[in-house]
Order: sequence, then structure tokens, then C-alpha cells
Amino acid sequence: MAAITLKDIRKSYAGNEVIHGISIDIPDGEFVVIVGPSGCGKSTLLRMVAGLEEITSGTLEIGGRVVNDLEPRQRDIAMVFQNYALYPHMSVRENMAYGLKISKLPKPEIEARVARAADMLELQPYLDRKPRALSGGQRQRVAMGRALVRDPAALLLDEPLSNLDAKLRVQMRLEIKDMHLRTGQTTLYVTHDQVEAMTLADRLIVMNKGIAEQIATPLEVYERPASEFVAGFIGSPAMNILTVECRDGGALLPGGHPLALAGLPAAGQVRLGLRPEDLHPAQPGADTIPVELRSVEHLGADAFGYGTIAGSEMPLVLRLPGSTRAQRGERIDLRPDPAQIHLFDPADGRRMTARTQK
Amino acid sequence: MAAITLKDIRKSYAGNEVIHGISIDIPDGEFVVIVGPSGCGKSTLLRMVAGLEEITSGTLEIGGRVVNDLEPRQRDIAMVFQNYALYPHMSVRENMAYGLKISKLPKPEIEARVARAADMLELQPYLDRKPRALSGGQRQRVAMGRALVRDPAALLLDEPLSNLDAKLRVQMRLEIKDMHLRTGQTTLYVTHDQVEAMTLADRLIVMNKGIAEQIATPLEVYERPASEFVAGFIGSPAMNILTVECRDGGALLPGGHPLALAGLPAAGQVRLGLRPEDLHPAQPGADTIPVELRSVEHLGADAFGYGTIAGSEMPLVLRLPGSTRAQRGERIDLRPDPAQIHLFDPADGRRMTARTQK
Amino acid sequence: MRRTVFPHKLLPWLLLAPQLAITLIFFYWPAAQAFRQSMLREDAFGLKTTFVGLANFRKVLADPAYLNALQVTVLFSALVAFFAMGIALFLAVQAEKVIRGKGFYRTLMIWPYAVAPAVAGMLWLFMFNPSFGTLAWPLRQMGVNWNPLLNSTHAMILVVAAAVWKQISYNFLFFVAGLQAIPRSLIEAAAIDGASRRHAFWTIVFPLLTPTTFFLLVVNTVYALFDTFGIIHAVTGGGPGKATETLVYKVYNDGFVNLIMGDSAAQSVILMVIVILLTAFQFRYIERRVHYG
Amino acid sequence: KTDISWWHAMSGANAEVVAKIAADFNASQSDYEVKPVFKGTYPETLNAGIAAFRAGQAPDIIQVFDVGTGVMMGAQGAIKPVAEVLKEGGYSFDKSQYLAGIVGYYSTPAGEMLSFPYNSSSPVLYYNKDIFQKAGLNPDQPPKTWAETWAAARKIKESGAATCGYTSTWLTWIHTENFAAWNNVSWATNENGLAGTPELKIDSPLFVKHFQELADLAKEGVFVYGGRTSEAKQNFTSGECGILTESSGGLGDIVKSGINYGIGQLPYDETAASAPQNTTPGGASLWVMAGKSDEVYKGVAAFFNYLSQTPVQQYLHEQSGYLPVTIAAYEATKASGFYEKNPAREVPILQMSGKAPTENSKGVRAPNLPQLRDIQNEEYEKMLSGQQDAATALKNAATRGNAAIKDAVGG
Amino acid sequence: MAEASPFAARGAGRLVAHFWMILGVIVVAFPVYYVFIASTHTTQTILRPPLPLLPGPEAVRNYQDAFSGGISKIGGVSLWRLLANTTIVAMGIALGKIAISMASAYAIVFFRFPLRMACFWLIFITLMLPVEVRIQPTYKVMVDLGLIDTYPGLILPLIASATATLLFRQFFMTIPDELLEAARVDGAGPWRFFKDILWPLSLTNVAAIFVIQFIYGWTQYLWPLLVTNSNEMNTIVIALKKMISFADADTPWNLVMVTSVLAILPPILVVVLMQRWFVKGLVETEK
Ligand SMILES: Nc1ncnc2c1ncn2[C@@H]1O[C@H](COP(=O)(O)OP(=O)(O)OP(=O)(O)O)[C@@H](O)[C@H]1O
Ligand SMILES: Nc1ncnc2c1ncn2[C@@H]1O[C@H](COP(=O)(O)OP(=O)(O)OP(=O)(O)O)[C@@H](O)[C@H]1O
Ligand SMILES: O=P(O)(O)OC[C@H](O)CO
Ligand SMILES: [Mg+2]
Ligand SMILES: [Mg+2]
Repeated sequence: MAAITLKDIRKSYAGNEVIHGISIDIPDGEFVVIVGPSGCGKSTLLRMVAGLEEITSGTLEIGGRVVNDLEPRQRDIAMVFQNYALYPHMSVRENMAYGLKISKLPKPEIEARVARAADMLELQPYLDRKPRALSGGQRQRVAMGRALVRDPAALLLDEPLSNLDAKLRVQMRLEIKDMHLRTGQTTLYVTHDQVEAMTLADRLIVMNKGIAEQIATPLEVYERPASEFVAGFIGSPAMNILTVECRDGGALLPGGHPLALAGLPAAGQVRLGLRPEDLHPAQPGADTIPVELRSVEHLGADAFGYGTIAGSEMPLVLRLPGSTRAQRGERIDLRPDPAQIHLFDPADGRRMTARTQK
Repeated sequence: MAAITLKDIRKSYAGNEVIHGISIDIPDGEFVVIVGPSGCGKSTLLRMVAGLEEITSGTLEIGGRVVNDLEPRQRDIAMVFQNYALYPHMSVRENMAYGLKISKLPKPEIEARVARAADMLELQPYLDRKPRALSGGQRQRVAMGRALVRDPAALLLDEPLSNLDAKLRVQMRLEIKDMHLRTGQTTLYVTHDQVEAMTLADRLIVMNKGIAEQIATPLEVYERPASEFVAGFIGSPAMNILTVECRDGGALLPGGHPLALAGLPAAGQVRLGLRPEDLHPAQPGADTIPVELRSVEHLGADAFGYGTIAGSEMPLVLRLPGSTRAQRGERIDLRPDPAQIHLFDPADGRRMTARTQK
Repeated sequence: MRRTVFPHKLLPWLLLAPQLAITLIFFYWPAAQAFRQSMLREDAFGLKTTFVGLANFRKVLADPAYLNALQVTVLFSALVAFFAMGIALFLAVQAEKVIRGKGFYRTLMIWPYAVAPAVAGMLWLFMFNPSFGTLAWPLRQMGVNWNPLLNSTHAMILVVAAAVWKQISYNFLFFVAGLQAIPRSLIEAAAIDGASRRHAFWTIVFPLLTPTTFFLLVVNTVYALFDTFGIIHAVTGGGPGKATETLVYKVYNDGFVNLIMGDSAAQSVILMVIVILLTAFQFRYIERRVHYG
Repeated sequence: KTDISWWHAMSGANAEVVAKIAADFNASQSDYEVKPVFKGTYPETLNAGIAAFRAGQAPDIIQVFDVGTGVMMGAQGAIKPVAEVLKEGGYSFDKSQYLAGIVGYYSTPAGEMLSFPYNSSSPVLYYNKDIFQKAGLNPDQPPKTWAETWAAARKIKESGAATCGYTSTWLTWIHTENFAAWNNVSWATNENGLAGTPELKIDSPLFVKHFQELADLAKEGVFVYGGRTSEAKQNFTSGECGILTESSGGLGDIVKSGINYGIGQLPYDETAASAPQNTTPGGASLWVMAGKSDEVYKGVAAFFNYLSQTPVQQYLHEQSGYLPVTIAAYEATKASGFYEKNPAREVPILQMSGKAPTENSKGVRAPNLPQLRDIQNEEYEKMLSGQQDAATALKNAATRGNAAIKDAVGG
Repeated sequence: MAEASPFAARGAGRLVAHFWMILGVIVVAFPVYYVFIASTHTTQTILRPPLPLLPGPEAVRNYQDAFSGGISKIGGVSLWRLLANTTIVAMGIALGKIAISMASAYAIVFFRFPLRMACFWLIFITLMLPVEVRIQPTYKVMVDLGLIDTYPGLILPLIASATATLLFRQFFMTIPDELLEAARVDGAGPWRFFKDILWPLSLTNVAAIFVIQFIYGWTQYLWPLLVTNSNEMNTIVIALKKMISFADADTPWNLVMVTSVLAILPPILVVVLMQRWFVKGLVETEK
């Protein structure tokens, strides 16, 4: 088990920098989730920690040692690859046992561990198949299993659940959390899934174009996103962000609609962030936003409404109860919760005010 | 454009049947989503429609023609593969243009279409890269692009969005929906994502172990799941399903707790399904279920509570507002909505009562 | 086994036609002739021909020299195939390890292949003649009583070395191509799994290389059995005694030099049978261990 | 114009000679055109000829090496005797105008000449005068007998003048076939096979004695084995060995190497009653294939006639080191003073035609001479590496050889 | 962009690899170097071994001699004609082999048809018999087909080998199914799939086969010797062999060596030119 420290880590491909200096201290046992848009460098960062990608500059320490120049196997890590990377010539069982065999574990111990992992991943029926004869999700589970059976100081996972079905994903997510609690392994986890990010992470790294926009606990990221980018990225549906002109005690919305809202600066332009779930249907008033519904998506428990601020083309997403009967073309008035507004600097997108604590 | 008809389609691998007879009529222009656990045969089914997998028995019609023995290219379809299957030696541009070049479209038209797709998929900066130099999500977008640029009678997609980040996924999902509305292409779409399944589908096929458990609209599947399997599979977190002993006007819950609930049979055992969002915190009473909270997951807008029915080990999942302050170890009483209960036959898991319409 | 194939029925025949035609004309027809000839006893010019049934076979199989040639062949082929592939694989892996100079090394490694066997024989004579060979001289200085003309072991070493030398280039090229086809992520996965480079090589790279290795095994077996005859011819002429006389050299020598047509034909038929069996064995039992991705 | 194809195995400078002779012949008349084609080594050329004959595409003239003579003679119907060709072509063929030793070798027992001796050679002794000097031997007096040769070789080695006293090319041709002829002992029954199926006699005492001496010398390191054919020449030209027995055709290399060499007759065994007798030719001859048109045969006859002409023979002899085949050519060369300048060139002729050949010295013939030589080489090599003594080696060689002969004649 | 191979070593490992490569190259390329060295010495030096290990003073003269007459004609045929013949034969063999063996491997791997395995075996057995032991009947076939002294005669029998077919079969079997599937869905038939997908992915192997077969064709000796009766059809190796005579005093060894160097150069040039395909082929891709 080991702490991981990144100091100004950078990566260039042929002179083209894709990671622009990331620093973070990950104490022993922490579960850190990396999220960010596709191509922002998540996998690259993970691969540098794993030792698969040379670090262009900066220092990487694992367990207090600088490991920049160490081979992956000298770093005592396990990793789950985004594209599985299963050994095609080995059966599922052999794939999982491979790392254990290398570390010369006794046979029965290996078997026990493989059996346990296979159980957890519902892979028993496939243990003797070759990866080629497995479905996509089955392959991904084998890739998971290969990391799970080992007991490394640090565990690196690159979108390990992305090909699993919802039910299995929930189950696996809980398993991973559970396992982490049991083993206390330092874990770096890349995902696209908000639920995974929010529920698994001790801390989140939100990356954008090779930069860490925010490093904080999930709730903090959700409740106090450090930038417009983070605000837009975390939360589904995404936060609505409008450019508004502040006036005393309120703001002028796009479409010229005035809104009474506390907590805004006295004057000037700001970017106002409002999460869909913080917009509550209400009687029309000075403190409500009139919205024309364009479409409603029913998800079962919830529904999402997509609309525009009346009299403008400014889109707004709302979250409605699953039982809503709201229809396309209807008009709804929404009252933003003044305690739940986010303000960003229109110039650089950084957060302006502290969000009021709940 | 074409209707697709499956008549008792079956598939065996070396005598081992993995698809056990699936029939469905997909009218021209319908968007059908296939969901089901990993390994249930979704990809196999799709591949049979595509003509990549021989159909062991049954007939497949596309546009009124029996196409069992036709080549994929004679079926006028496009497909997005689960593992991308990009041509490694071609640039992104060439990958996307390939199908068009084969169908001998004029050069400018090809360029225009590729540019349009690249725009939509935010792939312009990568058009001249080889797949190898792309991130996982970028690759998947290329795979999407390859299908989008073409204008086939039917579009087949195998988990096309599974490697995209949340934001892009939402965007892509809306794009796909939009595109479908514009082009009216008959579409078969395999996914693990509940949101995709619920929002995109005109109709859902819920598969389990090679069988179509239910074929219906998303809302119907959600509100009237045809079997315990469907009930458990659709909805996240999954529906809670308890075995209860019915008595007049109520039931005996696991742990011996009596619950007053309308709509149950007079006697006998049934499986009672209660969705997390249909359990509402309430004052303790004869019609509430006492639950001990074991853990709470905060997702931002919502939180999930994991607990057990007091006095038993029966797990129960609840959906709580994101702002909840409920804590591990607390006791909550929940009132099930009698209009929203689901009953399944303990013998075969089929739905027993019609769910009351909202 | 491929999951998907094209459904055409006639096209594959068209694709196969040229190869089949050439094979039938230039292989099966001559082979049939050889088979016919193996039942005959005739003079070189085919003027006097008697049908003798299996007598030629009986004679050949009863000849202790034939058994000797068989033993020599097994030893020789095994050594050649093993060293030619082993050294080439080793060097191919080394070549992948370096970052600069790869192309340079690759170019030089192929040179021997560019030397016509006719010239190669001359070179080996020049280099390893015990008295004046450029390379025999240092051997002698080192106290090795180098004498392939009379010492069977030395002779065997010499022909094996020459045969291996000619074949390394070939194997090297294909191993390099094979190594490049191995997905990067698998090597990475092995590194993560804690495998040392050596271990990863034997457990991941080598198994994934088996299509190439298997191809080369077949090719090298055939090479060692047949194509090395020119080298043996030039370097030792089968000697000293019969120490380096392989089956093919014997077929050649009996048929080509000694003009004993029937014997030679019988030997080539036996040889064909041996090699067909050997290849069948390779495809049946060894190819099972080959992993086609 | 009638084309006449001539397949040959001449490489290097000899190939140039072939080209020149053909060109000159073509220029000398306008009816025929001789087209020489290089077909590889001797065995390769013979095989090409055989394959072509079987396919009905035989060349008109083919050059066949000495050991292939037996095969060609056995192939009645495939060849047309040269004597016949010449006669039909209107040329008088007078055997007496040719060197007897050579013509005898290429004739039937009845005396009909079957092939045209194009290039003939004979083994001689070369020695390194500088080494002789250093070893305290007389550099102007080459050893005459084997005993003298062994003594000189030992002295060279012992004195440290060279690391190797003696070496030899072609143990089969020089130490077996020519040894028999030169010492007038039988190589095989039936006039060494010229008169019928031979039975090898090479295990007779004189051979055994001779080879045991060789084996002993090899053990002492005085004799160095160089290989089955002419490889040993290099041991001599490199200065490693003081004495070499080798074909007269090897002279050029030795001249080129720049060493200070001398030439002597092939040594003989002084215990042999009528030694030295005469040596037998090596090299190759030209065979005419059967089944060609009269026109072709006429052309071939004209060509052979041209070849026999003195200036052509002289040119061939002086250029290539092979022997002239007509007495007239020999005389003309002698008259030109060539031998005074190159005394060594006369040695092989004198050796070969010094005495009328006996039944032991007309040459050797067997249907499978190459195979017999293989067998001998194998046994000799075993002997030289100390695995068996000379008696065993020769016994084995004879026994195996005789079995092979029996096989070859279809026993 | 060629990125570092996944096998690339770090630090000392890389040096060790260089060491082995240099050693390997020395051992493997030495004889060729030897020919080059010999081509820069006089015949006398060449014949008085051991040969020096460094180039001699005669380089300029030998090469001048060679071009100003020595070897401009061998056996009455100009050097250019010989080189042209050899090039035609080598190219014919290399290209022919690649063409027919790719076609047959393609049929065997990407189609299912009756007797598929039988055809497979029928072809593979041809691995087993080299020209030397079937020369007579083959020659007869050549005569019957009127192929003596023609380029097809020189080329055809030598493209009947199964090695290339075997290689392509092996390689094709490693092509992932998904690529074929994607191409089929994209509308590619067998020809398009071959041309657009399989061929580019096979380039490394094609390049390897081409080099190997080109050299194989270039260095052929026995077969060209047999099927050519006219000197005009000779290849460089036959001509070279004609120059070499161990038993002959007048062999101009220095010129032989120069000719050998010239005979070796074109194949080496081919290797160097094909080099980039080796790099290009698969390095950028992950199948
Ligand atoms: N070539 C094959 N040989 C044998 N069994 C196979 C083969 N391909 C797939 N299967 C099996 O068929 C079943 C269905 O596979 P399929 O790929 O259709 O699943 P899926 O529903 O797409 O799963 P996932 O969501 O994990 O992609 C699986 O159990 C799989 O193991
Ligand atoms: N070998 C390479 N050469 C050049 N650029 C590369 C290479 N590999 C990755 N990149 C680029 O580096 C950036 C980061 O890639 P990375 O794979 O880390 O993204 P990611 O965050 O994991 O994305 P995803 O979520 O889509 O997997 C991308 O823009 C990608 O195009
Ligand atoms: O070296 P040569 O050419 O004189 O030939 C020697 C004899 O022919 C060997 O049989
Ligand atoms: Mg990634
Ligand atoms: Mg699937």
C-alpha cells in the first residue's frame, strides 16, 4: 500500500503537450476518481502512473519512491485496461491467474483467489473459455478479475465498468467500493459515469484538456464546482448556465426577462449556473423563470424537460418527477433556489462566489 | 428505409443455443432498443440482422425481402461495433469515407458528409490521425461517424456510446434521436444504459438468456414489467422485490413485519415489487415499512439509501432527495404507493396483476 | 476458425486456380513421374527400362547408408531449424529493443540472403578451409584442431553453421514482422501483471508469435531438409565419410551424379512420404498450440 | 545455315577458349553455326543433357567429364560414335594421328573412337623450390618415386621449412586410377573395365602398401588432406605444403600464385616391376547425340575436323594447359619452342605417351565410376582420420564398389 | 508517426541489445564483407590466404577494369542484359508468388467451400520437393509447353511454392473478425475488402515476402541453367558461376569478386528500399 504523489506531471506526444502539469498528493488508501471529457488525457495520466507511458517531465512518487524510471512491475500496481487487453491465448482462468503465478503464489491460493473473483464477477461458467468466445461485457469482467485477484499497493482502473449492463454495473460498483474498504488500496479510477464518480470517489479529479480543473470531494465538486467547465461536466443533466446582466436584487435573463434573485453582484455580467433539480415549478412571479417546454424525456423515476426561456432561444433543462404529465409546448414557471446558485466569471469561467452551504 | 421482421430467430454455436427464438415486427422507421444483461445475446441478435452471423433457424425480413442468405452489403444497413472495429491503417477521414467511397458517391458529397459527421462528433481536429493515436472515446466517435455518414435503410448500433463521457453522451444521445427523427431510419440499438434505453426507444426489447422477456414501449416496460427479471433489470437503482405472505388487506414482510397494502391477493405467497422512488418517507404506521439505513450514496441531485427491513436481512434500496441528511444507522419508515406496486408469480416470475394506471 | 467468411462458392476456386494449376503441372505431374520411375530400373537416358516393382524401395531401405543418411538428416535438420530460428528470434527481439539504428541492423541482417548459394559455397570454402581459411586460422591459433575435411563433428558443425547462416536472415525478417503484429496493450498488460521482460516474452509474446513461429518451423524444416543440399554440396560434399550426407544429398548424388535413377526416385518418394507425414504432424499437433489472435 | 548446339561445362578462361574456338569456326565457313552453351559443372551439364535427351531436345554436342564416359558408352542409341560422324562427314579418321593414350581411353574395346577428346589432362608433381632449399633438398631435382617423395616430405616437415610436406588433389584419380596405370598394376579386371564389367582390384598389396604409407604420413602431419577434388591445390599455392600432386590443368593457378615452383613426373613405386608405365587422361570429351539430321552431323564432323587442326589444337593446348590430342599439334608445339620456355607443359604428354599402354594403363571404365569414386573417398577419409587402416579401407572400397557395379549393370 | 516499439528497452538494456545486434550483424554480414574486401585486392592476394580484413589498394583499379571491359560482357552477353534478365526473373518470381499465393491464401482463409481443406493440403505438400529432385520430368513439361528459353519458363515453375501461401494464411488468420465485419457492412465485397483492408494490413508481410522471393529469384542457379539454351537468356548468377573456376588458372578472382559485389547489390538495394514498408506496415496500428 502506498501513497501516490504527482508533481507537475507533463506529457507530450511528438512535441504536442497533452498533459499540462498535474500535481496531486494521494494519501495511502484514498480512492481517487478521474473524470473529464473524452480525449482530455485521463488514460494518458493513468498510464504514466502505471509506467506504460514515459513521463515527459515532473516527478511521480509511489510509496515515497520516485518511480519515473521504474518498470511497471517494479511499481507494485494492478491495472484494468479500457480495451480489456486480455491475453487471447489464455483461458479466462489463466488470464486471471497470470499475475499471481508470476508472483509465485502457491497453487491453492491462486485457485482460491481466482474462484473468489470469478464468483464475484459471475464468470464461473466461462473460466475455461478463451476471450474470443466471450461477449464484450464478459471480457470486461475478466479484465476486472485480473486486477482484483492481485493485491497491489495501488490499483488503476480505466473505465472498468463501461461495457457492463446497469444491474451488473451497480453490483460491481458496490463490490469495488466494498473491496476498497476491505483492502484499503490506493486506487485511481477513470470513468465517464457520473454515478460511479460520485459514489466511489474519496476525491475527484476533474480534467479538461490536460489540466486538472478541480480536485476535491465529489460533493464539493457538485456543490461548489470550481469552474464553469466543472459545473457543466458534473451533474446529469448538466447545469444550466446563462449569461445574465446583474441589477440590484436581481438579473436580466436572456430574452429580456427580469428575475428577482438574491446573492448576485450589484452590477455587471456574470454567468449564472442553475442545476435542473434546483429549479422548482412554482406560481409565476418576479422570482420565477418562464420556460416553454420543447420536449420531455421519461426515464421512469424521473423525466427531463428540455425547454427555452420564454421569448428567447436560451435552452434550459429541468428535472421533473417521473410521474409528470407535462407536455411539449406547455409553459412552466420555475423558481430557482437562491441558496443553490452558482456564479462564474464570464472572462475565465472561474467560480465567483462561494455557494451557500446547505 | 425498411421494416424489419424477425420470425422465431435462433442461433446456436456448435450446438449450443444462445438465442432461443425471437420474433418481432419492426415497422419502417421505428427505433428499437435492445437491453439485457451481459452475455444475453444482444450483439448476436444484432449481428444476425446485419448478416454477419448466420441465422441458425427462423426468417429475417428487411423491407419485405427474406434476407437470411444475403450479404451484409446487400441488406443496406450500417452498423456501429461494440469494439469500434476501425480500420487501423486508415485515417479517421478515410475510415468514415470508406463506405461512401464503395457506394461510389461523388467526392464532394463524400467530403461534405464526412465534414458534417465530424462536426457533429467533434472529430475535426483528428480527421487525419490514425485510430491508434486516438483516445478510447474518440475511437468510438469515429465508429459512430462511420455509420452516420451513410444513409442506410436500417441502422444497427451496438453500445455506441458506452465509452463516451456523460456530457458527450447526452449530446450524442440527443443527436441520435434527432437524426432518427430527421431520417426516419429503422434503428436497432443495443445498450446497457437505462437513460439511453428509456429515452431513445420507441420500443424496448428486454432480453434475458437468449429470450425476449418483454417487447414494449419504455414506459410500459417501466410501469408494467412483464416479469420479475424485467422489473429488476429496468430501473436504477433496481426495483426491490420481496417475497411476502398475503393476508387479508395486507402482507407479512420478511422479518415478520405486517404491512397494510391494497391490491394484494387474498392469500398465498407473491413476489412484491416496489421501486425505490415509490417508497415515500412517512410517519410510522400499519402501512409503512420500517427500514434501517446501512449506507447512503450521494449522487448530487439524488441520493440512494441502502438499508434492510428492520428485524430482517432483507435489503431495500430507497431513493432520497440529493439534499437528504439521512445517515447510516438511522431508521426510516416508508410508505409504499399502493398504486405503484408490482406482483409476480413466485413460481415463474411472470407478472400477476395489472399495475393500476396512473 | 474464422467467425465470419464470405459466402461465395465459385470465387474461391477462381482464386485458387492459378496456384493449383501451377502446382499440378510443376509438382504433381513430376511427382507422379518420380513415383513411376521409382518402380523402374533404367539407365540414365531411359533407353533400357525394366519394371521392378518395389525392388528399388527394398534395396534402398536395406542399405545401411540410407539409415545413416536418415540419422544425419534428423540431427542436421533439428540443429539447423533450432539454431536458425533461435538466433533469428533472439536478434529480432534485440532489434526491437533498440530505438535508433533499427533499420540499419535490419538491412545488414538480410545481406547473407542476397548472396547466391553458388557464391556462398565459394565463400565458406575460402573462410573455413582448415589450412588457409580466413576464419579457420584463428580457430587453429586458439588451439582448436580444426579439420572439417576429416573430422565428422567439425564437418557437421561447419555445414550446420553455413546452413544456419543462410537462413537467419529469412527468419529474422519474419520474426520482426511477427513481433510488430503483437498488440501493444498485451505487452503492457503483462508488464502490469508484474512479468519481467523475460517472463512476459515467454508467456505472452512467444505464444502470440506462434503463427509466425509455426510458419517458420514448417519452412525451416523444409529448408533444412531440402534447400541446404547446395551448401552441403559445396562445403563438405557429404563427407568426411558419410558424416554429412543427408537424405536429399543422397537423392541428388545418386540421381544426379551417380545416375542411379531408380534408387534416386525411390528415395525421393520415401522422402516425400516422410515429409508429408512430418508436415501433417506439424499441422495436426503443433498448430493446435498456435494462437491466431 | 545449320545451327549446332554445344553444351559445355567450361568456366573461367576455358569458357573464353570455347567461345573463341566456336567463333573462329563459324567465321571459317558459312554452312554451320556452332553455338556453345554453358550448362554448369560437369555433373550439371551431363544431367541437363540427359533431361534434354529424355524430353527429345538433346543438344548436338555435349561435353562429358572422364568419369561420365562409362555412362555415355553404355548409352548406345543415345549417342553417335565420333568415328562414324567423321567418316560420314567425309573426313578420313586416322587414329594414328592422335595421341594413343588419349584416344585409347575414349574408344571401344574394338578400337572405335566414341567421343572427341576435347580437354585431357594428366597428373604431375609440383614442388616448391624455396621450401626445398630451406629444407636442404635439391631444388632442381624433384622426387621420382613415392619413397623419395615421402622422404622429401618428411624432411620438409622436420626441418620446419613448411608445416606440411606433401598434399594431393584427387586421391581417386591420382592415387588409385593413375597409380594403377603408372605402376602397371590392375585397377580392376577386364582391362580395368574397358573390355567388360570390371571387378575392382584396388585392395591388392601394392595399393595397401601405398595407402598405408599415406595414412602414416597423415598421422605424422606430413601429409595434409585437402579434399576430394582439387581443393588441395590451395594448400600448395599458399605455401603451406612443399609438394603437391595434381592435374596438369592446375598449372595455371600455381603460376599465378607466384610461388617458385618446379614440376616433376608423377612419382611411381620403385617396387613395381614395370613402373613407370604411362598415365591415363582426365578431363572431358565431346559426345555427339543420336537422332539428329544428316546436316547436323555434317556440321559436327566439320567442326571436329576443325578442332583437330594443328593450329587450333596448339591454341587450345597453350591457352588452357590441356593436352593436344593430335601428334601433329604436339610436334608443332614442340617445334615452336614452347616446351623450352615451359618445360612443365611437356611432362604430362611424355607421361601419357611414353610407353604403349598395357591392359592396366589404357584407362579405367565402369558404368558407375562417380559412385565408385564416392565410395573410395569415403573409405579414404575414414582411413586418414585414423578410424581404419589402409587394408580395411581398400578392402571396404573394393567390396562396396563391386556390389555397386553389380547393381549398376543390373545384377 | 512511428512510435517506440512496446519492446523498446530502457537504459542499459538498450546498450546490451545494441551489443548483440552488432555482434549478430558482424557474424551474419561478414561473408558479404569478405566479398567486398576481396574485390579490392589483386587476384594474387585473394589466392594467398588468409585474406586481409581491410580493403586493399586495388579497389579503384578493379572496379575500373571491371567496367572498362573486364566484365562488361560475360560469355558474349553484356552485363546489362544479364542484369535485366535477372531482374525480370526475380521480379516475376516475387510478384507472381505474391499474387498467386495471396489469392489462394485468401480463398482458404476467407471462404468456406467444399474441398477447402483438400486444396489446402494439395498446395502445402508442394513445400516438400525442391527443383533438384524433380528436374527431369519438370524439364519435359517445360519442353512440351514450349517454355524453354523463355521468361515464363524461367519464372513459372519457381512460383509454385507453398511457403508464401502458408505465410499469408497464417497472417490472414490473425486479422480480427471485426474488421472483416465492419468492411462487409460498409459494403465491401471480397475484392474491396482485399484491396482496401487486407492488402494494406499485409504490407509488412508482403514486403518481407517480396524481399525474400526477389532474392530467391535473383540467386537461382540450377533452374535457369537448365531451361535456357541461349546465352542471351542467362542470369547474372549463371554468368558469375561461369567466371568461377577453381581448377582454372586464369580465373580473374578480383573481377569475379567485383561481379559478385555487383550481383549482390541489387538485392540489397531491394532490401533497403523495402525497408520503409516494414516500418510502415503494422507499427501504427493496433489490430
Ligand atoms: N464465437 C462464440 N462461440 C461460442 N459462444 C459465443 C461466441 N460468441 C458469443 N458467444 C456466447 O453467446 C452469448 C451471447 O453473446 P453476445 O455477444 O451476443 O452477448 P451480449 O448480449 O452482446 O453481451 P455484452 O453486453 O456483454 O456485449 C454469450 O454467452 C457468449 O459467451
Ligand atoms: N500515441 C498518441 N499519439 C498522439 N496523440 C495521442 C496518442 N495517444 C493519445 N493521444 C492524444 O492524447 C489525448 C489524451 O488521450 P487519452 O487517451 O489520455 O484520453 P482519455 O481522456 O482517456 O479519453 P477517453 O475518455 O476518450 O478514453 C487525446 O487527444 C489523444 O488524441
Ligand atoms: O582437374 P582436371 O580438369 O584435369 O580433371 C581431373 C580429372 O578429370 C578427375 O577425374
Ligand atoms: Mg481513455
Ligand atoms: Mg455485446
